[in-house]
Amino acid sequence: MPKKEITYANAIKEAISEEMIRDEEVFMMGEDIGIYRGAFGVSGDLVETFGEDRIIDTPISELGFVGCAIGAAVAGMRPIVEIMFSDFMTVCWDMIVNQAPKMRYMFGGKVSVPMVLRTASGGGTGAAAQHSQSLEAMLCHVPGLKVIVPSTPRDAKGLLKSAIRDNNPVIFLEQKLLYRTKGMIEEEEFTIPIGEADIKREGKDCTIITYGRMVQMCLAAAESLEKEGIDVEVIDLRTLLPMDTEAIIKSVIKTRHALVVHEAVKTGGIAGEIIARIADSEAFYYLDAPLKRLASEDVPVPFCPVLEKGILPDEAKIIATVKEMMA
Amino acid sequence: MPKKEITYANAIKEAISEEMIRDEEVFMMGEDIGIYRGAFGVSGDLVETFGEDRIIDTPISELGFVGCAIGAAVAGMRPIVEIMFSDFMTVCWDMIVNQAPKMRYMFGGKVSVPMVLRTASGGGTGAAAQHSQSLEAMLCHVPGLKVIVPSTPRDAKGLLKSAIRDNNPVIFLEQKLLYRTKGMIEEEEFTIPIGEADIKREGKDCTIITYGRMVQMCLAAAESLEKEGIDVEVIDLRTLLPMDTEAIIKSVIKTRHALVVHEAVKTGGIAGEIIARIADSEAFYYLDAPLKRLASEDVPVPFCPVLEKGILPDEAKIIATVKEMMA
Amino acid sequence: MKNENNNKSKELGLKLLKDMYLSRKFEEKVQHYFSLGMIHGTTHLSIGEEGAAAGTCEGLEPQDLMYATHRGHSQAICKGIDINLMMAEIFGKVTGVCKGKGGSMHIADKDKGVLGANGIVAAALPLACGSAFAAKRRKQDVVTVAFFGDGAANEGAFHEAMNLASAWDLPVLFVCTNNTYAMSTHISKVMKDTDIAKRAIPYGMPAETVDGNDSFAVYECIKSARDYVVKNGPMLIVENTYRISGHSKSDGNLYRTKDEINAWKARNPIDKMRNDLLEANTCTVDELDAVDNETTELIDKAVQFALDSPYPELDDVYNDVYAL
Amino acid sequence: MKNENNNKSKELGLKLLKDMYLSRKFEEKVQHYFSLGMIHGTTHLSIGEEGAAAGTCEGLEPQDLMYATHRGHSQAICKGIDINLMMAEIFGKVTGVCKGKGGSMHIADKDKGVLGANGIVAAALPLACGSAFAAKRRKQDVVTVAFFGDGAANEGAFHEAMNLASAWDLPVLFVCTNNTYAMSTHISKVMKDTDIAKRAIPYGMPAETVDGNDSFAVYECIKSARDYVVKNGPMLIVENTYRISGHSKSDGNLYRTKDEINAWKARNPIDKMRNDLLEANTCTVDELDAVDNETTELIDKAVQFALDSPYPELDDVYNDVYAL
Ligand SMILES: Cc1ncc(C[n+]2csc(CCOP(=O)(O)OP(=O)(O)O)c2C)c(N)n1
Ligand SMILES: Cc1ncc(C[n+]2csc(CCOP(=O)(O)OP(=O)(O)O)c2C)c(N)n1
Ligand SMILES: [Mg+2]
Ligand SMILES: [Mg+2]
Repeated sequence: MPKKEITYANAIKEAISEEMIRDEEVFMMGEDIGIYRGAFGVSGDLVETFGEDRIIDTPISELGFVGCAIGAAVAGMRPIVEIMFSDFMTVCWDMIVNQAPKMRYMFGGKVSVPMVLRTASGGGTGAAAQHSQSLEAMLCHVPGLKVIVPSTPRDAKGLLKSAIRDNNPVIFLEQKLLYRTKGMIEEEEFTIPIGEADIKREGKDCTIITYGRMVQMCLAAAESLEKEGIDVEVIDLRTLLPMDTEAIIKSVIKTRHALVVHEAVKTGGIAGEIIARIADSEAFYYLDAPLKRLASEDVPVPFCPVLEKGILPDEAKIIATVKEMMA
Repeated sequence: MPKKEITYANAIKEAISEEMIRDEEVFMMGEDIGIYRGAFGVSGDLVETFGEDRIIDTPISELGFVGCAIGAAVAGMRPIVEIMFSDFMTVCWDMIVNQAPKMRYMFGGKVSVPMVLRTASGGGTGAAAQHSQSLEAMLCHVPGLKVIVPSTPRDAKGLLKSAIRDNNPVIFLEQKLLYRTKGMIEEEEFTIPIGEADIKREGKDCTIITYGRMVQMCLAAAESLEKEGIDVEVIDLRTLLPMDTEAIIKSVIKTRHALVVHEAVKTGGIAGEIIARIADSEAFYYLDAPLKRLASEDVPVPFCPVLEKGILPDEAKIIATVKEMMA
Repeated sequence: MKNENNNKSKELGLKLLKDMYLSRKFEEKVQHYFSLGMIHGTTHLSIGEEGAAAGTCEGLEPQDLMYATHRGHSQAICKGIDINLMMAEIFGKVTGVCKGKGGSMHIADKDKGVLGANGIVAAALPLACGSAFAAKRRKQDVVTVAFFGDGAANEGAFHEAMNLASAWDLPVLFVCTNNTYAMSTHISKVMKDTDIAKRAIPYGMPAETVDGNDSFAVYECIKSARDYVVKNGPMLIVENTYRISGHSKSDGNLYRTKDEINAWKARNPIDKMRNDLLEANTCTVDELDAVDNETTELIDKAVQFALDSPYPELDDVYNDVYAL
Repeated sequence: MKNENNNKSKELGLKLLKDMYLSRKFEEKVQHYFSLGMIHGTTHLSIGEEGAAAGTCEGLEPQDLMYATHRGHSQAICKGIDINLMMAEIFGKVTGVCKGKGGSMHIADKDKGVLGANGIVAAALPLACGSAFAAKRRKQDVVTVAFFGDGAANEGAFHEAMNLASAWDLPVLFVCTNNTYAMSTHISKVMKDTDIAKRAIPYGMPAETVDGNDSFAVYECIKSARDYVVKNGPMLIVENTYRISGHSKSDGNLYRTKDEINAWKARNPIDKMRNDLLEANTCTVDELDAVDNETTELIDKAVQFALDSPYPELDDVYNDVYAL
């Protein structure tokens, strides 16, 4: 298969572009996604290719335009809606929690809401407490949603294409700090199914379960740990809801050690969910050490780079935690 | 100590009333809390006692009046704000997630936000998907908030008084189905500290960790299980954030078995957090069985009473789960 | 010509009367079975407001779409939803129009253009922009109605939807059922200026106010508004009426006087229509009573259908969360 | 009399000029150190909009309160925040006015009546109702200003705050810095009627529009608006101006022409004030240049203070989450 190198941002753009060509009902709405090219430049020249009728700049009215996207989805269109920073989902939270994911159920299965909500998530950018959050755990508590957090250009493209074709509301949490990272993807069209974890590194001593921006960090830590004789398996969940529990359990049974790593603050984070699934599974009987999690400190994200760096998980913390577990 | 019987709703009203007498800066805002007496009748005759200046009916503008309450708190007042159903927190989620809990931190500790947000939480009332949720897990993922879920009239009164005196934003999740339940409280003034769990029943074989409406159900299950020779300890967390981890760990070390029960849907629920705390503690080494959780099924709350009852935890399910764990 | 007009208005009048009777009787049954404990949860009745619902829905075309409010029984019925299925829904039966999963607050039937009642005040307004967006894009002759209450006009969702619809010229007809109360809260307590029609001004949107108890007048108003909307973009209609029933199951009516309720009872839209049709010699008493009797029978049948229907099986609880 | 007036307007003119120079030079330094990678995150500069900030803040009384926008540097400076502490904040230093935890988007100092810039567009408007509520309750002679942009006027929070403030007659002065763009989005694209002052009509609220580049005019307008607000309740002021700088760090300016920017540069509020003061013979060039030089020094000192200050210790990360 011929391959090409592409950035995470461009992989997302390619997915949108391909799906817009494939299906006339696909369109995109959001703030400054047209000539401004999106706050993170993701949409690039899409407006030139598809016109202002399909790449639509909205007023600053997240409640209004996300609601509009839901309504259009119910009417059979396939909106992709962009929320500039994932923190701003809070201003249209009702649409995300009470409307999109519940309509089908409340209406006895007579409607579907094929919408994708793309948004830029995470910190590390010095943007402080209201522009740096990782809110995926809240979303995973809402039956009716699907939640995706891709960690590579390939996953981003393949999963976004699946998300656009999915007949349910899908929240697609793009990782701000990954937009400019590069990776290889096939030239041919491909999709990646929603709900399948990906073992990004096989290992036999310890399982690290992670997703999004933390994946690279965990892989780097695994390299270091290998030098110290610890063989780490890294599972990239890719989709958080539905979660690929089977892949997690299988790995933990093999390695007898599990560490969950995420960027979101620890308390109430999705690591709890993952650990609960392990602790109530066959894997429980195989465990050789407590189930661990490594996440951001329980504070609002501070502005000062020194402080912000300090609250985030990093390679050193991952290495130290794994060593502690294996001791 | 002389005692008196009181309902959960009236215990809440008493707490508000006492604190309003005690401190001129305390006032209450919300929809139809005046002459209508609140959608669940909690405010009763408060408006007659304190007048429309301190028991304030608002427009249907949760974003507006919760924001107003936060602003008033920053200015030194002590607002109690009522959101009629906890599901409606979603329409002012930005205020709850990005404003109230972060202002102090972002502003370097120069302001405080002494606000209580009271709201009616939970299902079992046939009110369907948008009026029945238990959203506490989302709130517990927000550093800067405190989250309380009282299960008895006494806890409700004592904790609400502490919440009103607290200098931080406190979310007080009242349990719809408990409003009319009765319990004994002392005649004298008392408060209950935020952050302390309460062992509602001592036992040595299995720990059930729970809170809110599920507490009575767990206690009833414990009675039944006693007859079968299983001695269950029931921990009522009362405060979810901050969480009394110590009480949980101590109990689990003693009983070697832990089950978490809550009404919120399972995936992404706070049970995951509780289990993660156990699984990464000394208690891990004492466990004789997998860590279990019992929660609502992962679906929007259905209207039909048969279906709604079916998705909720109940005594029979608790008993069956504990027996399975002890087998 | 005169005669033809008279025939038309006779036909229309009887249709409006039938809609209103169906709504009224439907809700009286709901109230009854609720008080017997045979209907669960809560219900918001629109008794007294049927003129607004009937006139609005009759002013639309069959292909038009509609988002209803929490007080949406009459809106759904007048839009043509099957009353048997709707009654079964409110009883929580598996034959219900939402399979018993939605209940009174979430009545919906896409095939009838009823895109759902909503438990969240004002949330329907942005949603309505979506179907209007789709219709405009597809160049369809379809208008979407967003019903909302006077209280809902204070929510941010109202503003965002009004602005979006006007900025994009979306074919949305915003219809405010102004009953002057949001639960116990009188409009004058929560709006400095209670003229809701003025709320269209900032958006450069036309608005009209109409007597919601005069279903003829509502019909005329909506009919021409629909014409405008499909060609030009959104419009706001304020239909003044009154909720004779309490807000929901638990309403002590402490916030209003018996006199006020009685005065509005006397002006209720069903009696008004009957009087108007008689006074104009458009219909005879017998013709009107025939509608009365016919609708009683239809509602009785709907109740029987609901009573005879089974509850869903517990297994069904997992269905309809996700689409394939 | 004439002379006294002239003295007054001289004093005022020089004060406004100083405010504007401080703001301009402060931001030029921020831009500079940002480009050197010594300031992190993002910053929203208000270069070109200083007239609105200066005129507004000077029109207030010292005890008045203010919520700023994400583009709030000049608003905070003109309200009297310590520029050393503010500069240190933007550098993320522990001496910063928020101990380095807030940064450019969250500048606040309660003691100076600056209740915070906000990263969430329009969120400040409801918050402003709160301090106004407290002031009214306490019968204090205090007005709260809520700054917001033209783009923010499309958020639900705007509507809810406007309605609440008017229904309750709260002493809030809503001040719209209308620079006709929200990032790249021109006001005409997102509002059917771009006359933002009209957005006050539904709330029975008075509104006024003023040339935001004429800080004298803004001052006069705000001064009398403040009088009105403290006695009667809220008012909306729309200050028309222009953002010469890009939206934030990453703005290619693809959405506007060089000509447009240059035309507004020529009309920038600092040069306008200088010209006005000279033309009216209120001040001499030397007097104006003295302000220029003085403010350069002050800002240089602020930068030095920031550069000399240490970063916070990591331990500090846990402080200030909760109050005791
Ligand atoms: C966001 C939200 N806030 C509050 C409620 C509770 N509630 C339901 S109906 C209602 C009153 C609505 O008033 P109005 O819009 O005038 O409609 P009406 O009930 O008069 O038909 C309220 C406050 C809700 N369902 N959703
Ligand atoms: C709720 C929310 N949506 C979007 C943004 C991203 N954003 C920051 S500033 C801005 C433009 C604001 O425009 P305007 O209100 O006119 O203020 P200006 O930037 O022109 O000063 C946007 C979209 C945000 N911070 N908050
Ligand atoms: Mg009403
Ligand atoms: Mg602007």
